Amino acid sequence: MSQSEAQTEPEMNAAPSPALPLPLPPSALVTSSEMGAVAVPGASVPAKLSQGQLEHLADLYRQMYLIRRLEEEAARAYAQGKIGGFLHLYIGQEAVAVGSIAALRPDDYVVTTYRDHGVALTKGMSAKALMAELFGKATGCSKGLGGSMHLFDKATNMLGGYGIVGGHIPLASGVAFASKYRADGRVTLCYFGEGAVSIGGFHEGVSLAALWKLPIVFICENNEYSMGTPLSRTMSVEDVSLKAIGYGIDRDRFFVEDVLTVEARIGEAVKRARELSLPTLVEVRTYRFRGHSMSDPAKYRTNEELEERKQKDPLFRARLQLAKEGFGEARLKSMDDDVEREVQEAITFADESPEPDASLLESTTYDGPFAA
Amino acid sequence: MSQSEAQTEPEMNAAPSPALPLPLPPSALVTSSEMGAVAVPGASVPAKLSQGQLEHLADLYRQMYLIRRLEEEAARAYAQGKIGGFLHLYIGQEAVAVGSIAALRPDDYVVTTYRDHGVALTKGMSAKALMAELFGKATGCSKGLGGSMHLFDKATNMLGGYGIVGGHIPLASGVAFASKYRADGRVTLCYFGEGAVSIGGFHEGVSLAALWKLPIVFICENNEYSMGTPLSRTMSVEDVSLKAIGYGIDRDRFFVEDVLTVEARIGEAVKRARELSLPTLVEVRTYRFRGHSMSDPAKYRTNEELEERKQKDPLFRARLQLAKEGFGEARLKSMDDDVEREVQEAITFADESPEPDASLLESTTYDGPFAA
Amino acid sequence: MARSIRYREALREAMVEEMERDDRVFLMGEEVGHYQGAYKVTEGMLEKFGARRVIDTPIAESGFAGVGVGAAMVGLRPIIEFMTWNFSAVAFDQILNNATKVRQMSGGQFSCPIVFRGPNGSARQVGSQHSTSMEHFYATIPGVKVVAPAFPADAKGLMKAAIRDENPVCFMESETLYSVKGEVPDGDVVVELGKAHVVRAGTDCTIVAYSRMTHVALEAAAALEKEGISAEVVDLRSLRPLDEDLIADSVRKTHRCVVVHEGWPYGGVGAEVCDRVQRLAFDWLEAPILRISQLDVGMPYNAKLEQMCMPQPARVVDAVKRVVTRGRGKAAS
Amino acid sequence: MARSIRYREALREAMVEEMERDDRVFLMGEEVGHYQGAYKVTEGMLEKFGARRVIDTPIAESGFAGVGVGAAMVGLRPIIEFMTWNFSAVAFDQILNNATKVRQMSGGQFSCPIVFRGPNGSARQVGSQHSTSMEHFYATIPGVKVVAPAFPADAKGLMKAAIRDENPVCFMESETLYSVKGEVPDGDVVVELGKAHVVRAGTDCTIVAYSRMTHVALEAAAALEKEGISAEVVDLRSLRPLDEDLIADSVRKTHRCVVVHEGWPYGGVGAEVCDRVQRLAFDWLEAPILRISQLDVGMPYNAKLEQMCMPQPARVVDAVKRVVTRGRGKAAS
Ligand SMILES: Cc1ncc(C[n+]2csc(CCOP(=O)(O)OP(=O)(O)O)c2C)c(N)n1
Ligand SMILES: Cc1ncc(C[n+]2csc(CCOP(=O)(O)OP(=O)(O)O)c2C)c(N)n1
Ligand SMILES: [Mg+2]
Ligand SMILES: [Mg+2]
Repeated sequence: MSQSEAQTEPEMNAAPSPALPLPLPPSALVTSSEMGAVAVPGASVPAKLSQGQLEHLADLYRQMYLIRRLEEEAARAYAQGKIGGFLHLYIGQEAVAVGSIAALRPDDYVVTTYRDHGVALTKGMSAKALMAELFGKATGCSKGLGGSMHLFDKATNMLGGYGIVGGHIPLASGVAFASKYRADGRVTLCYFGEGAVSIGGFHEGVSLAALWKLPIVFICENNEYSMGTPLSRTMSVEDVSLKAIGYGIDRDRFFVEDVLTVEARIGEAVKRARELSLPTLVEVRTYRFRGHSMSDPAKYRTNEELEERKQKDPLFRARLQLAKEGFGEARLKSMDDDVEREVQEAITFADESPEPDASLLESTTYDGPFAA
Repeated sequence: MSQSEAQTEPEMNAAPSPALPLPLPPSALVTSSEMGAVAVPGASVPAKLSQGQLEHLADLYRQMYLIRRLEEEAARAYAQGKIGGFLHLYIGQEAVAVGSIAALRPDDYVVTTYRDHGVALTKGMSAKALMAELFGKATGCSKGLGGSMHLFDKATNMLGGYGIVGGHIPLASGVAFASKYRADGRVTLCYFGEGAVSIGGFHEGVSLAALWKLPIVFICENNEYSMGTPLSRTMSVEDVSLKAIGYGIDRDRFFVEDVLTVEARIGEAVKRARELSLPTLVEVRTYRFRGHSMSDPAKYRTNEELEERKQKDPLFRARLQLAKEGFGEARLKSMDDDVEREVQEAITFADESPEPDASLLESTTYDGPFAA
Repeated sequence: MARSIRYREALREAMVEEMERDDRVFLMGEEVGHYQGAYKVTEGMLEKFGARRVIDTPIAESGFAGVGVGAAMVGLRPIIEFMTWNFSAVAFDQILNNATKVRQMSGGQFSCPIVFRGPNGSARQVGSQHSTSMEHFYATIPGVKVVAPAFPADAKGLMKAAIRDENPVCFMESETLYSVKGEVPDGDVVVELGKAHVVRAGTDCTIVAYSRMTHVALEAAAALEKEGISAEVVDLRSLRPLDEDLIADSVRKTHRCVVVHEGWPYGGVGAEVCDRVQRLAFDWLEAPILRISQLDVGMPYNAKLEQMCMPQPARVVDAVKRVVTRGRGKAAS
Repeated sequence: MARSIRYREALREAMVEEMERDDRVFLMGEEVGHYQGAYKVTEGMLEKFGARRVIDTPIAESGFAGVGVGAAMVGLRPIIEFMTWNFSAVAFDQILNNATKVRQMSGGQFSCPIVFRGPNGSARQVGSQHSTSMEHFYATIPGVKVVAPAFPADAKGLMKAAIRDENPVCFMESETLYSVKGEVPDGDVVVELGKAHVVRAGTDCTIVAYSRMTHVALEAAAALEKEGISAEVVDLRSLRPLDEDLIADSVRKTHRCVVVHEGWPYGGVGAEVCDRVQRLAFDWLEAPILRISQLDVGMPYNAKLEQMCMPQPARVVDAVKRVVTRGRGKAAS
């Protein structure tokens, strides 16, 4: 929807959540077994973390929190008209990007959809380059030409950011194909929503990866909605991972509550890709707290549903666990402050950066002399 | 491949098989349990048929034999340059069309690929209209505009005849959608090769039929080759029917030896479609005795393999059974003669028919005034 | 009587009225029902007609376009919404090879009365993959009709004609036009497919445009008037069939022609108009035909560059001035 | 030194030589390996390079086109064969939205050096769904280059250039040209993308053509010569970029122009050539530019009707005569 229409929507003008999320009452932390249908064994966390694990969790928490805060500020900037076009927030799903990319090496590849801020940031794009891209500035990762939906970062092997649902899935298989061709030992993660599972691109991309045994993990971020369409009207079967049977590949399926679980479960699939050059289809059940994009008031779901899911926010859960297991409130606070600074610097940077020059257009259309 | 290239190929110039197939030694009639991996229970025939069943089998035999003979003559006409372009023969697969359509009502619909002679004839297209279409004549079912790959017959609910692999599968779902929309109680059969299973059209067509519970039967004619590509290089899983699990629909899978089995098995799926408005994915394992099209010498398979499969020809099997169970050699002979006459008449008719007039082009491009 | 309503309401009225008069007509697409349409074009239609006739689909453009074709072949009259025409790229084969060809392949036995519709071209800052002007691809294909109305009245009248037509019709709307208001006549008024109209009379130069660009052309014409240049604006409405007679008549009068369209400069509707004009009005032309189109690059996200890439009234004004002031003769070229 | 080889052999030589010099180059498509290519273009290549570099695919054009794009983005140089370009319709989105746009969307970080190739246009009596001239769609899109050689030497030289180019290239061959023989220079001779050439010099009219239609144009020119009309034949070779300078120079010399192409008359490459000619050679044109194309209908199967639909030398001859004999002035039009 156009910016002008979007600006009439309430959500966009809402204040960002307070910098420091209030710890929830412990009762809010349900275990996976209480999640009903989608729960699978292994989705819960070890009761007590070692010091090393705690430090690691803190690191992951920080990454998730950075996504959250950066996007909240992006939403504000959108309301101010500094960002245009579509803006699809990842808020609520952060644990998927952060947990899965934690299982990667830096030289591994990621490919995702238009809902790409979380993956880009986690893979290593700077908050500045991201925010500047949203602002359409020359200092953005794609020099302001791509925008929110098309984040790319060659240095960190972030290969985009695609807007045609399902269109990036064969492309991701191609990246994995190149790894196999060169025997470079790299793994590709390919993210997509459950809405993409009905389209031909999903089928062809996964089919080829299965046939050619490509080192790739297909991560279906099943957030229960495809725009305003709930699962039940998208698919005849709720369990996306069952599709793997038809391709003869491994599958996994779990509810995202704990970022460490994501890391562990995706880690298994990454290992299978790296060591055996075999693809896996993983369905992760997650939830987005915001509308589909800035113009979506999300009237298709109840407030109760949303509130219930917010109680299970993996970001809050991580923070609670850190607090509970003695990471220390002071260190947490200083981490939060760090994030806050990083976000503010990104905004300032984006604000102050120059617009791209028109001369870019030709050289980004063709490599070499312009050709028409 | 072009006609000129095709004409250098040996197969096309081969003599047609003798009008009356020689009965095979009984040992050639293997039972389904001997077929190995693909055999499933129920694929064999009741030992002894009732008189009614025998008459019915004779009818199906006649239909199969008509396809066989008509195509043999088409191959000869192709060699003579009377037919051009592509010609994909159905020889070897006749029992699929004949058995499945036997399970239909006349008002039910069929939609198939370029390998469409068998389905068209069985659904009720006249041999004359078919042959004239192959000859490109004005009396052809599509007035000579469609050709071998695009047979249509509105009167008998034969909806084509499509050349883009997989492209007709969503279209067939649309036909079934219309039946559900109008509650007309009709069933649609959609045929495709196992090569089509890798393409997006298959996935989207079946997905939508599953989601919307459409009265359709998807019949995958798995003849083990997609042009020159054997199953193993097309799909990561040999069992096509497993895909049904991912769509949450019913499936079936069997080897085509006996046309009555085809009728019975497809009949179950037709019943499910008609009575419950539910789709089914059925994989039938079959075999084509000729090349992919007239220009394909089929060097990718051994003569031994081909000969072995010819021993299991469902057409021969039906004839043997008729002979064995006392249908009577004289009646068989007269049926064969009938077929022979029908084929010869079709050839003569096609030969003598006029070419279509150019004035057809406009009126078949647009309904109403020509528009450019 | 006429009322002033928005373009999106005009479209909706046409669909509602046609669905009321003909049970064979149904609407299918992503978010057309419960969500009330991504751009609210179909608001209220699910409630009115129920889930049998207003059908939300999964994301499977090729699938549901194909479903539409099959349903049309056996007598229904589908309206298939692409959330935007950009997404029709994955359904290209269904339109190119099934919808437009089934009539001829079947020797005229089957026809395919189907409307594919949705917003086309760029919106605002929606980036490279969401800004393609797809009409240039579809108008090339025989067997289909392509329309792209600029005003609510035409949107309604052409939609009715499209739904009643026995042929497939690609109906090109524009997100940036949905809120535009205009007078729409009451009652069952159908606008014939294939007819352009002069939306502003003039004498010095013909500006040919359609859809959103008609408004750009009108703005340019208003600006030119202030400078004493009288431009005639032809709004094509239909891109296939193309009303070459009306275009040629206008150019024979004005002796000059500028074509304005969204989308890239190579080929497409704009080049076709040029070809017809140079062929049909050759002896009347006093200057080369000029085209104002999107620049020959993918659409950048940055707002300024996007505006720079898009045809603007100023660029049209400039082109008209160039053709109006140009003298014939080798020296001048 | 030069040898006379077939068009298909020329293509194969180019691919083999490029694969020998650069391990990043691989070939992927349906039946390219074990089957030796549906049209034997890739014969022997599997044996030579092995299954790592010559890859048979399932029927999944969108899938393997996308695989090619992804592989190209990370540094490989795929050659993706469409068994025919007709089947690229199901991969249209991958070319339109990924291959040609990824460079710009990424601000120039990634490029997509990929060759899509295969036979294009009609063959003989292969019917409506197998006879589309797809170059008209692809040439419209910025970010890609499109070539359509007519002769073995150009087929080889342009294929080498295409494989070495950093941009996506759509390489349009023709089934009806595969067996055509021609002189091909020995050694590593590259033909620059974007350059047309005059294949027959003349003074009275320029005939612009490409691919198979270049041969039709040459036939027409030979026939015209017998009637005392001297036609210059320009073989475009590249459709995007279009060598407008060479075309305009020729028309400035001959003052008349006829464009011949396969595919439908609306828009596309032919209309684009018209537009450039009328714009760049306006003052030199003595007659409208005429186009000879496929008739505006899907391709019928019947052999005579098919021939009637296709551009034939006689139709070209007729068009040239019309422009050569036409007087300027209102009365004549
Ligand atoms: C082919 C195509 N069709 C439609 C759209 C419009 N669209 C964009 S996102 C979206 C919903 C996708 O839902 P899902 O895959 O579940 O991902 P999520 O947005 O929930 O992350 C739709 C319909 C598109 N971008 N591409
Ligand atoms: C989209 C598309 N790609 C490629 C082709 C070329 N082609 C025609 S038939 C065929 C093989 C199909 O094999 P299968 O589906 O097993 O059917 P069969 O021919 O065995 O009946 C191919 C590759 C096509 N027609 N359409
Ligand atoms: Mg979703
Ligand atoms: Mg097969």
